[in-house]
Amino acid sequence: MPADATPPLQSPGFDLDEPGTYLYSGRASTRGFRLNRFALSLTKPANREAFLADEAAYMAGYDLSEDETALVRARDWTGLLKAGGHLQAILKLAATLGLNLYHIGAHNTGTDADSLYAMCPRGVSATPEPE
Amino acid sequence: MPADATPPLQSPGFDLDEPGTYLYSGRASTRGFRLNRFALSLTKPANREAFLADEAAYMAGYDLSEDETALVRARDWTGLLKAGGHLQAILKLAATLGLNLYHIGAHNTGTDADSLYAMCPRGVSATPEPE
Amino acid sequence: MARIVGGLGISHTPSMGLAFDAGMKGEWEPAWKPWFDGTRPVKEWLADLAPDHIVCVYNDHLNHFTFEAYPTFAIGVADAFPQADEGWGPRPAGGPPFPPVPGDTDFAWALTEHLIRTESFDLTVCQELALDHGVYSWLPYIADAPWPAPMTPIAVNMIRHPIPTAQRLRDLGAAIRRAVENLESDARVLVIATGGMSHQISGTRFGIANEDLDRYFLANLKDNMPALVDLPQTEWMRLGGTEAAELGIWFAMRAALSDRIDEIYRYQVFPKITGCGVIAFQEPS
Amino acid sequence: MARIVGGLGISHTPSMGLAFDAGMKGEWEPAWKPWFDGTRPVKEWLADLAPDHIVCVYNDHLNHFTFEAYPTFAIGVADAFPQADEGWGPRPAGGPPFPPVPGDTDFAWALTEHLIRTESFDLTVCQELALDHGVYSWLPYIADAPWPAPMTPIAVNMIRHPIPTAQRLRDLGAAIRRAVENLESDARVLVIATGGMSHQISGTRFGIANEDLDRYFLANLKDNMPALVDLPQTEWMRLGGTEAAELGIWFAMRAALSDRIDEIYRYQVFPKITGCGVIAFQEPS
Ligand SMILES: [Fe+3]
Ligand SMILES: [Fe+3]
Repeated sequence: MPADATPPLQSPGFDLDEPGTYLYSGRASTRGFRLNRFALSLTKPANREAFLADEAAYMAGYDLSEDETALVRARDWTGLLKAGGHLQAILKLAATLGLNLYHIGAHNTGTDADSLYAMCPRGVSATPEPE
Repeated sequence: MPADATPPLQSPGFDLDEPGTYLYSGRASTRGFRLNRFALSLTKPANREAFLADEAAYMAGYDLSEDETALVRARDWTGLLKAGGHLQAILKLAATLGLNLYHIGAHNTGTDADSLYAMCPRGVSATPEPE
Repeated sequence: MARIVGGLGISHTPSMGLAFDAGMKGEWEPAWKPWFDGTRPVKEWLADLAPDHIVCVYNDHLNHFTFEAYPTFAIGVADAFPQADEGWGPRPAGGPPFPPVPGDTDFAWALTEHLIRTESFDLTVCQELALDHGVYSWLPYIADAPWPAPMTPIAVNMIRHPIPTAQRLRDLGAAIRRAVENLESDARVLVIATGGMSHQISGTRFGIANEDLDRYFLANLKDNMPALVDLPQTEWMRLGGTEAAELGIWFAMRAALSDRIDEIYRYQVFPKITGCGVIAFQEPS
Repeated sequence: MARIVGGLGISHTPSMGLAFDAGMKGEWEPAWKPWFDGTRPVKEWLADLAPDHIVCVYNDHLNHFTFEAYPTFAIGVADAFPQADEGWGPRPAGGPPFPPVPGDTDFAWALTEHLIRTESFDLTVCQELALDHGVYSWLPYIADAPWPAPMTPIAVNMIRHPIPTAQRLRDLGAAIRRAVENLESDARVLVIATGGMSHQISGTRFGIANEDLDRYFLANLKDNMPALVDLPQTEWMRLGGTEAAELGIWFAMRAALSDRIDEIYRYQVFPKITGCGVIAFQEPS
């Protein structure tokens, strides 16, 4: 479980702060540009096959940093998001590996995919205050 | 000289009608979508080489109609514009063949490129009427 | 004069589509069967309404567009809009895949012309556009293939901030209404808007599910939209999860309708990680 | 607070760039040498002005964007903007090619944020953008590589109708001014707009050259822009050739400036098939 994750059984808070929320900003997409370009290349079946056949060789064609390559190899889903990977891009990497949203979310929340799946929907209640 | 071209020595008119002007509309770009996609592929050096090596084989990869292929083979610049080719796209085809704007313009105006070059600028004068 | 005959707001999410495909094989997930049942009346209503054209405001999820060039608003002008490959191949798995959604380039160019020239919307015009679960997840719930009417899709950036403001989305809807009324045809047009209701799919708030927020949204959309538009987008995200910002897309549908509409149907459920809802409005004939 | 210190309007055309490359080898075409001489004062002025950043409104000519997705307005947010290959390879032929124009992503994101959220411009955001002769043809006339300041390019559709209206381009300029004044930095910003003056490069009107129209435009830009904006775009095209519509881009530059500007310099010439002109304005310090 990542050191900075809150315990998963706690109800989600009403805030937009990390690690609860990674808001995807322009600066994040500048930081993660190459990483996302790599991940989004995996929407093509031939690229998925090539990646699965030889991850290192495939990634070499996408100008990734050593840190980025290491995050992919480690399946460090939380680290990939922090590095500027967009959830929707990183999800293509997960899909290529036969994984899904819950595997990424489980890593974010410090649990495993089956537990997270069982836990959802994580009901909360609040509506806007009338002014 | 195309049958519908006005004599090139006549001064350009102040109108937007064919054959003086081919206004590039949305409908034209729907009509010419495949043709333009083919022509714009030639901004890549490797594609230019492949086209020059074997025009027919290269065009076969771009889903062109027989008429479109024939227009390319005939270097029918005016016909290519009428078929929905955008001047800026067709210009890439000309560039690949070592030709330029004047060759397209000469075909449009019914003259040859050297004559057209010598004729330009084709001075006219008119300013907006004060209301 | 063409006219808008109704509006539909509906949620989307990848699992909605996968659940449909499983359901068609007789394997409904219990969490999803209520959504199927709940959308039956919409399918009937749509068949009765029989619009000539659909304008669909949706959002792409990095499935067609990429960060090389991500549009705030893009309009599709093509004969057909196939499924995007989201990393799992086309649906239903095992095939045959759904046929492409048909387009109507004459309709779409006329709409584009009006939106850019008269309404000052700075559209990116796409002559090739693959649609992701933003459209294909709910589509088979409300219609059978081959799809019943040509569509003009308008894609909205909800992927990265800055996203368009709620007011801009509302203005887009009002502009779509004027654009349709400006058409020379006598087409009867349905406006669809789609965006997930409350949900968040990353961070430790993963799976946040605020059904009361979704209920509040649906209850106020018809007669109290200004209050919904005035709520800062960060409030929607704070209360309902970051992806609840997609609800702003529904303002474009509501604003394309008059104040004389009837609410025909409303339903909501929370199968798993995305609030699912649908609301159907109809103009008086 | 950042501020706009000046504005530059300047023509572009492919042959302008090729003529420069030949000229640098001592082979000036007689038709182009006057343009080189005429732009010397601009180069000096720019060196003295020494802006920290350039916002450049230009138009692409199907060299970066294609009809798959053609934006009405696109903004470049990247560290560098290389030359587009227009079919002849990079310039100068025989190399070494010009270095890429540098960008500043912090500046560009701040501008993007303001233009989308506060000003309702529906920008397509490009994290990869190659610039064609719309920028690289005039750039070496007014500065030496390595280029003196980072640039944020904003591309305008002038390739296919519907193009944005003259009023929308004017509004873009006014919005750019407010966006710059909203920045937290104290950057001194130059706004450049570029578009060919009168020209038409297809049809039997190929080569139409209306120098009087170009003169009229330059004479009225500073103090009489509303009259220029009010003239229908089809009138500019009728009188000056279809590509004269690109002059509308210059409105974005003028509208980004105050009414207290001084006109520093003006020059025009008609080398061959595109009216070439330049006008420089400076804000009081
Ligand atoms: Fe969504
Ligand atoms: Fe131009």
